[in-house]
Formats: sequence, structure tokens, C-alpha cells
Amino acid sequence: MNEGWIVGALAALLAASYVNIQVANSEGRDQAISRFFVPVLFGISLLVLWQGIVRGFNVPGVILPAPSDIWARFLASTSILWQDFVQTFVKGALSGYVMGAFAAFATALLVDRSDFLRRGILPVGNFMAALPIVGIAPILVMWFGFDWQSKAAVVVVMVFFPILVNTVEGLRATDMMQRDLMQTYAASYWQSLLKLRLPAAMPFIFNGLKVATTLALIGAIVAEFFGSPIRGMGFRISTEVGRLALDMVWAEILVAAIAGSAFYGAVALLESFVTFWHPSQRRSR
Amino acid sequence: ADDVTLQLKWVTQAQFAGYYVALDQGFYEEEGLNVTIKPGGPDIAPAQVIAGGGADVVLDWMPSALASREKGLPLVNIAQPFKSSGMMLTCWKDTGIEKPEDLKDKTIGVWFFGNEYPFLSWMSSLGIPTDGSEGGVTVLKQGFNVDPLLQRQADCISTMTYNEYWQVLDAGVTPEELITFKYEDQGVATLEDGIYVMEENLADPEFEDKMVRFVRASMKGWKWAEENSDDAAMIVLDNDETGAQTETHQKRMMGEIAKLTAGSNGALDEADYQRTVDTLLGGGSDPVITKEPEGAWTHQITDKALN
Amino acid sequence: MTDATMTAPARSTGFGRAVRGTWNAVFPVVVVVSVIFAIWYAACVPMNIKAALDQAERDGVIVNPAGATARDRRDMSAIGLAFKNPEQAGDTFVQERPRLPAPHQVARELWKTTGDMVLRGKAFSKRSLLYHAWVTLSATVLGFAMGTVGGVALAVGIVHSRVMNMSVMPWAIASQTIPILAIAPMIIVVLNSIGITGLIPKAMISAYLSFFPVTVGMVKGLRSPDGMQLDLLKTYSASQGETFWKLRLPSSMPYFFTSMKIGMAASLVGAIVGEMPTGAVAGLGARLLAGSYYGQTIQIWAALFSAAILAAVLVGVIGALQRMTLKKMGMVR
Amino acid sequence: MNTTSQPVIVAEKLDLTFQTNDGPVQALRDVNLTINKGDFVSFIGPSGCGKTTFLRVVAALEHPTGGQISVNGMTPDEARRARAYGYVFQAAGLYPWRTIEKNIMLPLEIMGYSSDEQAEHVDRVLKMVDLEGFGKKYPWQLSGGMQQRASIARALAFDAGILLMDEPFGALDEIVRDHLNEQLLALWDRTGMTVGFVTHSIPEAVYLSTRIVVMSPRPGRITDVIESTLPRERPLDIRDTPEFLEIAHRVREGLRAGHAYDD
Amino acid sequence: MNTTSQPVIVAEKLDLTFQTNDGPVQALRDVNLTINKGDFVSFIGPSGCGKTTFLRVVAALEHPTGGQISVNGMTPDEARRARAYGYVFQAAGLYPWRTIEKNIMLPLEIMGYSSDEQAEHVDRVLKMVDLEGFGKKYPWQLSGGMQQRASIARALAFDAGILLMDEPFGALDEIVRDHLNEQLLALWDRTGMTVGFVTHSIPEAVYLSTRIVVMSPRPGRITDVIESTLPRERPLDIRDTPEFLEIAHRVREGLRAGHAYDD
Ligand SMILES: Nc1ncnc2c1ncn2[C@@H]1O[C@H](COP(=O)(O)OP(=O)(O)OP(=O)(O)O)[C@@H](O)[C@H]1O
Ligand SMILES: Nc1ncnc2c1ncn2[C@@H]1O[C@H](COP(=O)(O)OP(=O)(O)OP(=O)(O)O)[C@@H](O)[C@H]1O
Ligand SMILES: Cc1ncc(C[n+]2csc(CCO)c2C)c(N)n1
Ligand SMILES: [Mg+2]
Ligand SMILES: [Mg+2]
Repeated sequence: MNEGWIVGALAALLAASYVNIQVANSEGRDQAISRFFVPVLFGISLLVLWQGIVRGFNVPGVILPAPSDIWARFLASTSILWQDFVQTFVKGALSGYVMGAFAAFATALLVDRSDFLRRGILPVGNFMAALPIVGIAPILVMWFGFDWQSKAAVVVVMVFFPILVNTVEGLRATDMMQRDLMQTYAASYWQSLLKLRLPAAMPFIFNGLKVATTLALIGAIVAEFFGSPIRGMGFRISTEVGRLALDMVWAEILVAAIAGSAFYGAVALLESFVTFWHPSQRRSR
Repeated sequence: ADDVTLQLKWVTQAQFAGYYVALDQGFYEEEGLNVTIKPGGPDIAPAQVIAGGGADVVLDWMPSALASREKGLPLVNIAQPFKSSGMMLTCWKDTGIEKPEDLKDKTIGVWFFGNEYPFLSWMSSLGIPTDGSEGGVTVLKQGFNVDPLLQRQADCISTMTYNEYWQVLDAGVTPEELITFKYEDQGVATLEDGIYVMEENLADPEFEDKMVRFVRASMKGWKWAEENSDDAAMIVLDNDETGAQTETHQKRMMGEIAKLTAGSNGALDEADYQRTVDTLLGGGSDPVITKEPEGAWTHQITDKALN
Repeated sequence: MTDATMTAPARSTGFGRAVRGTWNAVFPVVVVVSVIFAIWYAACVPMNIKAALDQAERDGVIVNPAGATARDRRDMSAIGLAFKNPEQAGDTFVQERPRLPAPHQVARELWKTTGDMVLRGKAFSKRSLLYHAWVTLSATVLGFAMGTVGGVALAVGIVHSRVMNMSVMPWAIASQTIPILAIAPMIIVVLNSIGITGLIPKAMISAYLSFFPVTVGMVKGLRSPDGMQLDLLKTYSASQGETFWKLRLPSSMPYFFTSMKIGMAASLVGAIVGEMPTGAVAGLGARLLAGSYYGQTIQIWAALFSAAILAAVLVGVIGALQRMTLKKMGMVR
Repeated sequence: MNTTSQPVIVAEKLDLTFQTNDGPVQALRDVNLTINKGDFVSFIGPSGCGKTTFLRVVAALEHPTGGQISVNGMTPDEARRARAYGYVFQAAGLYPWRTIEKNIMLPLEIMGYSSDEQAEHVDRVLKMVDLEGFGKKYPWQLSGGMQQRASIARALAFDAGILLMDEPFGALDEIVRDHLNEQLLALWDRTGMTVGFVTHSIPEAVYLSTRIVVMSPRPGRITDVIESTLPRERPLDIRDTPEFLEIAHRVREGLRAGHAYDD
Repeated sequence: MNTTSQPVIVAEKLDLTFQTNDGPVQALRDVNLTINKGDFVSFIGPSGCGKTTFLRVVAALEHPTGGQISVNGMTPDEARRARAYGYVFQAAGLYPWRTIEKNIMLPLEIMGYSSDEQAEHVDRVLKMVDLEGFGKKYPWQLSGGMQQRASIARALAFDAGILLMDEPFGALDEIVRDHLNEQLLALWDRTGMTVGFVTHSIPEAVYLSTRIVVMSPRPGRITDVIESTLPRERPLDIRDTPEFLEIAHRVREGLRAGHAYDD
């Protein structure tokens, strides 16, 4: 045990919290810089705490590596990490996400046209959404092969229902008066869809799209556990655990966290452009 | 009684019959041991479990144990109940594969998670690249079962003589449709299912004594299992908590396992060890271990246990 | 008051209306499920035809196209083969390890491992899915409870503390991008090494997956009162505590239940995943894996469906709680 | 000034009962009313007496459970499809993702006006409701009163033969209200359209209408129909004439009859 | 009754500027006003002139960016903590999970009244706004007008020295409005409380107030303060007296000055 590390880490945590409290209660708290600074400092202080615990208690590297080791491994393995990222994120997660989103969207429009279908499909859909991915993945690997296609299929299954449910809900979210207005204009189905219901549904659709971002990445990674070519983030994680190369495992997790957050952030950014009018996007008070 | 926790490498099956028999027949109890057997699984790295203090003693394959040792986790082999390797490559005959050299350009399913080392060594000794380059094999990370072969997603898959091979046959495939390559026959066999502990514990006389008794009782179990094959399989079945194992499969497996443990009294054969190390060192561009290991095994326990 | 509101609809609308209401809810589902079954059966033929043909050939039957080997058939269209060999279509519904089991095969397996077990008085034997569902359920519920409590606590903190709001929220989102499912085994080992074993590690994975939806939903819910509702309490000079109990908490109830439903489903997935690295000895996850080791597709499907049924039941329980609570609060019209 | 007696809206024995959890609610009972082309008919009555419901039945947003109604000799639904109505709702109901200008263009887009026409119409009605210069703002950037005016502009932007307005000026102050009253009268006079107008203000009803329908709740029904004797030409200060006060008094009496407190 | 000249609300050179995305909005500029104990002060003016904002500043819901304001000799914030205010918002804002009764009890619970007192107060105010028998209903089971009356009852349920009402009667029809106006006057007379009252209706302002503050927008400011010469005792038909009409005329002139159209 090495008390110096632990005391140092705790001190850093306290100092960072103090600074954060000061910033959060200061005049400039709503400026972009503080919005960026506070969470980053918080994250750094957590990393310092992690480092302190690992070093302070001499935690073996095969149990939990220190952030500094992970970072070193990350820098040393960028080409492998990049190759895995392309395989899992770009080919598996992203393509599955796009296909799943389109499929969900098309289904939502179909379901929306008929009340009968809606009442029939949504409960079944909710049931299917509860099928655990760890059970579906081996089946889909068996059906779609070892390469990214089966991963994309798992992602499609995972993102389909959240987007479907949110879109259907969104398409019904217009208030009565807004719909009545369209009635008095004798607007056609497509006119009222394009001019009223789709715009009104956007906040809901984006909710589904945001949830789906994290699901997509996790789905693609986990699916690789059940068979994969010899590249990909999930492949690497499972293989390197067996080899006790935990620093590499965490380097992959780091990539996943960065990619996932960036993906989420990108969708959130798109949301703020599309639904600029929604009260949740207008920070005034 | 002294507590001992044993971490298996895989799920409860006849592969580990000796330990379950020793437990069931009271051999551990006779030695004053209170043994807990933890089943493994696809995501359990025994080396990691022992490093985390989750077990006192683990079963592992030697390639993976030696690799862990190089990673800084000082595992030591204290006994080796398995004399021979049960690993083989099982291929469809109709793909035109007749000899190892024909594997070029084929798709092959391989177990990873530390079990890939024997295969990689073999390929590099054949001079066949595995990194996807020209003239090499396409390697797939094979899942838990033999589906890739049955679905013809792979031309060959890794199988154990005692388990997966029979699953292929159970699926209706006839042996004539298949061609198999045993690692033993190819001269690239590596030691499987050895008993490993942490090096620093061995210095502790109390622990040493515990292990002596453990190995003695375990070997007694193994010999009992070899002689009473069907009863041993039933004992295993009784200990399977998933309720997914079947009697026929376990009995058959026990028969095959007995062939692998035959010829071992528990003490590691130095020649086998050396062959394993040489195979691994010959790993070409990406060797599993980079230098001759030191202190990776000891007869300290078996000497006391078996004499 | 409770009694009156609870019985009111039944009294005024009558039995007939209630039956019609149920029928309106059930009939579309029945139709959709029937269609799915029809498609499912139809899909079994091309999905399983190749194995059926291989087997038929081994049994000495000549299959079309004549002369083609199993190796050749691998690259042929399954639908085409199905049309060329109609006699083998029946074989695709009775295979022991089909690529796609037929619905009745799954149903039979489900019955064999549940109802039949009960009839034989072995409801909680190791081969009964009820036993495995029970094992999974206990970890799910414990993890769900931990995740919900944690999620609500975090949400309360975020709503009441500006620092927490600014610093924690982005990391809560980032935390969900970590593939916990992938590192669950390591987590179990780490927890074991600090002396946490048994049900708790599994439950912690469940909790990790379920806290996030609860936090997000509750932050939304606790912030749902509008400016006027908050201002009203300000004019009464109400304390933060009063504002929380009398305004924020009641207005968050609809959000709370919705996020609990999501959290419960996530928690179940967590429990199933958590079962694997604990040796996968018991529970629905262990069944899934065990089925997987031995290529028992039918067993996988049966375990899969029991997991979904379990999820549906759990979510249904929360839904019932939701209706009861909101009705008591007068928030359903 | 075509004050021909051509009936536009004819309601006969109209009944409308809502089925609710607490039992049926008779929103309209036995309503008989004929509105002629060019009429300006105000509906006044206590909260819940069915004013909004009647307007909605006319616009085919609600279907009567009994009786007959025809609009321009067709069913309300056919009239709706023939785009006979402009409707101003009780709340503004602008689409928050469209600017004011775009909101006003909405019906024009749907009805297939050319973009030149659209721009022209928008300019005209924005001026009419005094919102020039606000066309490019989003609804939430305007005060409640301005939003309400924008929604009136939206209903005036296309040439509907029948204008139905549900308390359009409720959220406006008296001066703006007077101003818009004048504008509305001028527009009505110019176009000869038929107007159905719901209000809570007696002076407003008297000032604007050719006929005032007084309604009473539980069940919603017509209790009085008062013909205005005021001339078509109405300056604002007509409101101080005895004739005006006399009509206002009759309306107030009719209204009071529908209330509980007789003090 | 006590018409002493003890100042309750004193505003001096009050400024309030909102910072918005489109730049600053001067909601209040250089507002000077003294309200004495027992005064009934109405605020009237076009949409967006700062009436609501001024009331909110008094109740410490908004903080001025310049100038001084004191309430009962304290800062508004201190007065708020001393529970000096009853506030009726522009919309009803009842809590949907509480019955009407429970909604009215809300402030009483917070201020620590005993449950006997609570029940008694609720009964009293429910009667005052004619909602006896509706105490056990939920807000959504009532019409908009009834909800608004419940929210008035809520503000009257506890004994606040200062009652601030933001267009409380906007959603009500004229008859109900007259009735509540009478009730409010009686209550004010009985309790001697100080009332700040926002309205869009000139007759209402004149009928109720001892003083009428006319405001004008962009920037929000006071353009006129009219003292009422009417007696404290005011039957409804006082509205037909020349004195009343004269005051109403002055208010209308003041208001018109704040508008653009000079027709
Ligand atoms: N969709 C509906 N379902 C059930 N009842 C309704 C519905 N719409 C209106 N009602 C009821 O019908 C009656 C008439 O309502 P309506 O909205 O026409 O009144 P109103 O005269 O417009 O009142 P206000 O002046 O408050 O707007 C009311 O009792 C109301 O509660
Ligand atoms: N929170 C705020 N942020 C920015 N601007 C505001 C805010 N609140 C009010 N304003 C602006 O301040 C001005 C005065 O608003 P206020 O609500 O006091 O008007 P009002 O006289 O009550 O109008 P109305 O009769 O429509 O209720 C308006 O221009 C308004 O847009
Ligand atoms: C994911 C996965 N990894 C490794 C093995 C290999 N393995 C380790 S122990 C053992 C004996 C089983 O019969 C086998 C085959 C596997 N099967 N699945
Ligand atoms: Mg209405
Ligand atoms: Mg206002």
C-alpha cells in the first residue's frame, strides 16, 4: 500500500470539486467555456482518483490497469484500434443504425396510418424489444455470418424498437387544435404529415435516435463475442481479456466511450438544429 | 478442514470428472479439505480469477498459463493430470482438404480467449500466414459451438476429441464426410488442463501442504474416474446446475477423457513441457512467448503427493 | 375517495363495454401474432432446407438438383432449393438443431421445461425454466431496486445542485457508451477480489444498466413543473423540501413510471449477462449459453422467449402500479 | 352589399351528446338556427354552453348525434373539403417551427396558391392585424396578444366564404380589440362573407353582429336570438347611442337568465 | 374603514431589462409608484407593457436591474418570506394531482395552519367563488372558468396583506365576472387588504379601483395614474353614472395614447 498516492488523489478530487463548485455558482456559469470546463475537470478528477487507487493499493494490472497505462497502450496501438473501430463502429454499428432507423421510420408511418396495426404491432414490438440481445446475437451470427453483416443485424434489432415507439408516439403528439386546423383546410394525409405531424414528432424521434446511439455501439460490440473475424472492438476485448492484456481492453473501451459520446453528441447537435423551436432547446430561463 | 477453491476452465462436464469424483467420493474430505469447485465459461479467464483472489488453484492450458506468466502473473504448474492433447481441427472433406498444406485459402474457425496459441504456432510452423495476407488462411473467431461448420460458414473448425467432434456427429454428419487433424499427430500438441497456483504461495508451507493433499486427492479422483467411467459421468451430471448436459454425451466424453489422462500420474513430464515451450517459441513473427520461461512448473507438490 | 374512483368506470360503463374494450385491445394483437407465425413457419423452409437436404442425402434420397454436393448447395439459393425439393419441406419443421426452429418446437420445449415440470412436481428442478427464471428474477429485482434508488438519488442531486448538473450529466451519458456487457466478466472478477460475491455482483450489473434511464426520466420529471407552478410556491415562501414533496415529486410521477419500465427491461438484460461470468450455472442467461454451447437452438429460443415473457410480466407489474398510483393521484382521466 | 336572404348554414333540431366517463354530457340540444349569406352572427353565453361545440359542428370537426345541419346546401364535411371555412381557434395554435409569415402561408400552401400570391396575401393580412415587420419572427418571440393576431391573420389569408371565430379577441386589450373590431367589420363589409363569432363581451357582440345568439348551458341550447337594428355602417361611437345600449341590455337580460345567481 | 396613508409598496426609478437572444428588452423603465395600505390599484395597458413584470417584481419573483422597491418597509424578498402575498396568476395553474379542495389547502399546509383551520378556510373561499360542492373534483373535471375561480379561491384562502392578481377574470364571461367583481370588492372592503390588479377591461378597472395605473410598452413605463373619485361603496349600476363614464373615458384616452393607430 502506498498512502501518498491515495492522499494525493483524494486531495486532487477535493480541489477539483471545490473549483467546480466555484465555477458552477459563478456569474459565467452559462458560458460555453464553463459548460465545457466543469464536466472535464470532474472527469479528470475521477481519473486521478482511479490512478491513485490503482497505484496506492498496488492493484495488479491484470485486474485493473491504471489510466496512465491505458493511455500508453492507446497511443502505442492506434493502428489496431483504428482497424477495430472501422470494423465495429463504421461497418457494424453505423450501418445497422442507419438501416434500423429507416426501417423503424417506415414501419412507424405504416403503423400510423392504421389504428388497427398500431394496436396490433406496438404490444408485439414491446415484447420483441425485451428479447435479450445476448440471446439474439448467436442466432443472428448463425444466420448472417461472422463478418459485420451479423453485427449490423443485431444493431438493427436493437435500435428498431426504441425508434419505432418514439416515432409512433411523436406522430400522435400533435395537439387537437393543431390537427383541427389542418382539418378546416381539408389538408390531405401527406400534407398534414409533412407540414404538421413530422415537425411536431421531431423531438420524440430524436429521443429515440439518441437512445439508439448507445444501443448501437453496445450491440455491435457484444455481437462480436459470438463469432467474428479477427478484428473488431468486441473481438479484441474478449480476446485480450483471455490474454490478460487488460490495458488493451481498456484502450478499446476508451475508444468505445469516445466514439459513443461523439455519436450521441452528433445526434444531439443535429437535434438542436432540427428542433430549435422546442422549449427544451430554447434556454431562456 | 482447510478451504480450497478450484476454478475450472470451462463449464461442468466430464472434462473435469476427476475433481467432481474426488469431491463426491469424499477423497478431498479424507485429506481434510473443503473444496469448492467453480465452473468456468467462455468469458472466464482462470488466470484473472486467481489474480483477483477468487480461487486458490486453477485449471488452465499451458500456452495460456505461460503467456500469463510473461504478462507478469507468476503462475506455476504443480500437476498435470492430462498427458495428451485433445485438440484437433475438423474439416469438411468435400472442400478438398487432405493434408495441412491444403488449409491455405480456407476459412478456419479458431477459439480465442487464450486458446488460440496452439493453432497460431501450428500455422507458423507450416508457414501459413494467419493475418489475412495472400496465401494464408482466413481465421474466424469461432463461437461456443460447432454451428460454423454445420452452416458451412467455415471449412474447418477447432474441436476437442471429447466434445465438439461428437456434436458434429450428433448433428447427423458421418465421420466419412469429415477429415480431422489432431494436434498430437501434427507434432504441435501443447499441454492442456494443468493445475496452476500463484508462485508466491508455494513458499508458504501451509499452502504447500494443502496443495499436496489436493493433488493427491484429485489424482485419486482421476484414477477412479478412469476406472468407473459411466459412474463418473453420472457424478458430473449430478453436479451440473444448468441442467443442460445429457447423459449420453457425458458418458461418451468421459470415455474420451480417460484416453487423455491415461499415462499421467499427475507429475508433469519435462519432455512434454519442453515440447510445449518449443512449439510456442516457434511462433514465427508473433510468438506466444518470447523467451524460455523460468520456474513455470515444479515437482515440489507432486513429489510429496505421489510418494 | 379511492374506492369511488376505482369503481366508477365499471359502474357507469357496464360489463359489455369492458369486454368490448378488452377485445379491441386483444384482437389486433392476435391478428398480428398470427401473421408473424405464418411468416415464421414459411421462413422455416428455406432457413432449414439445406440441412434437411444433407440429411435426406445421407439417408439415400436423391435430392434436386441431382449431382450437386452439399458443398455445391452451400452456394445455392435456399428458396430455390426449397422449390426444387418440396418433399423435404416437411423435414424442416422437425429438425433437432434447426437454424430456425418452428413455433411449435419452441412451444413444446417451453411446455416441457415449465408446465410439464410443474405437473410432474419438479417445478424447481435444475431442468425447469421456472427455476432458472426465478434465479434471474432475484438478481433482476435486486439490481433494479439498487438502480432505481441510485437513479432517483442522482436525479434529485442533479436537479438540486448546479455543480452536479453541470459535471455529472455528461458523464452519465458517457457511462452508457461503455460496453458494460463486454466487460461484465472483468467486473465480476474485480468485485470478487474485493470480497463481493454471490447475488450482488450480478445485481450491480443490472443496477448499472437500469440507473441511467431512471436518472434521465426523473431529471425530466422533476424539472417538469412549469415556471408558474414554481412561482406559486415561491409566493408562499415554501422551502426546497416542500417544493420537492408537494410539487416536483408528484409532477414527476408519470415520468418515474415510464423510466422504471425501461429500467426494468435493462435490469433483466443485466442480470442475464451477469450470469455468464459467474460460471453460468443457473438462470436464463446460463440456459441461453448452455443451449449455445451445444447448438441447441430450440433451447435457446425457449430461454429467449421466457426472458421476454419475464420482462413483459415485470413491465406489466410496473404498468399496473402506475395505473393504480396515477388513479389515486387523480391523474388519469 | 349583398344582403340577400340566401341561407348558408341551416341547423335543425341539432343534438350533440358527448359520452364521458362520468356519463353523457349534452353539449347541444335541439338547436335550430339559420344563418344567411353575409350574416354576422355572434354567439354569447356562459362557459360550457356549447358555443365552441356549435362552431365545431359547423366546421365538421364534430359530428352531431341528432338533427340536421347543412352548409351551402352540402354536409359540413363536403363544405370542409370544398374549403369553405376559415377558423380562428380559442387559442392561437401557431406552429412553433414556422415563422409568423410561414404560419400564415400554411393554408395557402395546402390550397395550392402560387408563391407570388402567397407573399401578397401574407403582406396584406399582416398589415391588417398590425404585425408588419414581425413576419420573420417565431411565435414564441411574440407576446400572447400578437400571437392571437397572427392566428387571425392566418384565417383571413385565404378567401373562405365562411369565417368562424372562437373568442378571437379574448387575450387582447380594449384598444387593440376596438381596432380589430373595426378592421373585421370593414373586411366583412367588403367581402360579404358569412361570420360566426363567439365572444364573452356583450358590447363586442352588439357592435359587430347582425344577429346575436344567446345560449345557456346544461344542456347547451339557444335561449334567445336578437336581431340587431343597427345600420351596417358602424363607427366606434355608435356604442354610446341609446339604440346600442338597448340591444346590449336585452343581451344582458338574456344572459343573466342563464345564470344561477339572481341578485 | 382604514384609509390611512401608510405606504405599503414603494417603487422608485425601477428598471428591469431582460437579456434575450435578440438583445435586451426593457420591460420596465423608470417606474415610480407608491401604493398605500388598503389601496386597490389596477394596472392597464397594451400587451407587453410590463404589467405582469411589475407584479412579479413586487412579489420578488423577478429582480429589478435598477432602482429601489420596498414592501412593508422590507425588500420584496423579505416580504415574501414573511408571507405577505397572495398571487393569482394569468392562468389557473392548479396542480392536477390535487382535488380543488387540496389545491386550496396547499398554501395553508405550507404555512402550517391546523387541519381544522384548513377545512374552515376552504369552505369559506369555495363559497365565495361559488364552487361549493366541487371541492372533491379534480381540476380537469372543471371548465376553464371554474378552474380560474378555484385559483382565485386559493389565493384568498390565507390572510395575505397584499393580494396581487394578474388578469384573474380574463377567461370568464361578463355575468360571472360582474358577480366576482362584487365579491372581490366586498372582500377588500371587509379585510382592508392592499390589492394590485391587472386587467384589460376598462370598466372593470374603473369599477374596482381606487387608483388606475396606465402603462405603455417599449419600454414598459407608467404613462398615467388616475385617482378614482368614486365612493368606496359601489353597486354594479354605478357603471352607468356620468362620473364612472368620465373616469373610463380618461383611462381610454390614456390607453389610446400608448397605441400606434391614431384613428
Ligand atoms: N370532447 C369533449 N368531450 C366531452 N365533453 C366535452 C367535449 N367538448 C366539450 N365538452 C363539454 O361540452 C360542453 C360544451 O362545451 P363548449 O366547449 O362548447 O363550451 P363553450 O360554450 O365553448 O365554453 P367556453 O366559453 O368555456 O369556451 C361543456 O360541458 C364541455 O365540458
Ligand atoms: N422572462 C422573460 N424574458 C425575456 N423577456 C421577457 C420575459 N418576461 C417578459 N418579457 C418581456 O417583457 C415585456 C413585458 O412583459 P409582461 O409579461 O410584463 O407584459 P404584460 O404587460 O403582462 O403583457 P400581457 O398583457 O400580454 O400579459 C414584454 O416585451 C415581454 O416580451
Ligand atoms: C469461447 C470459447 N473459448 C474457448 C473455447 C475452448 N475451450 C476451452 S476449455 C474447452 C473444453 C470444452 O470442451 C474448450 C473447447 C471454447 N469452446 N469457447
Ligand atoms: Mg369555447
Ligand atoms: Mg401579463
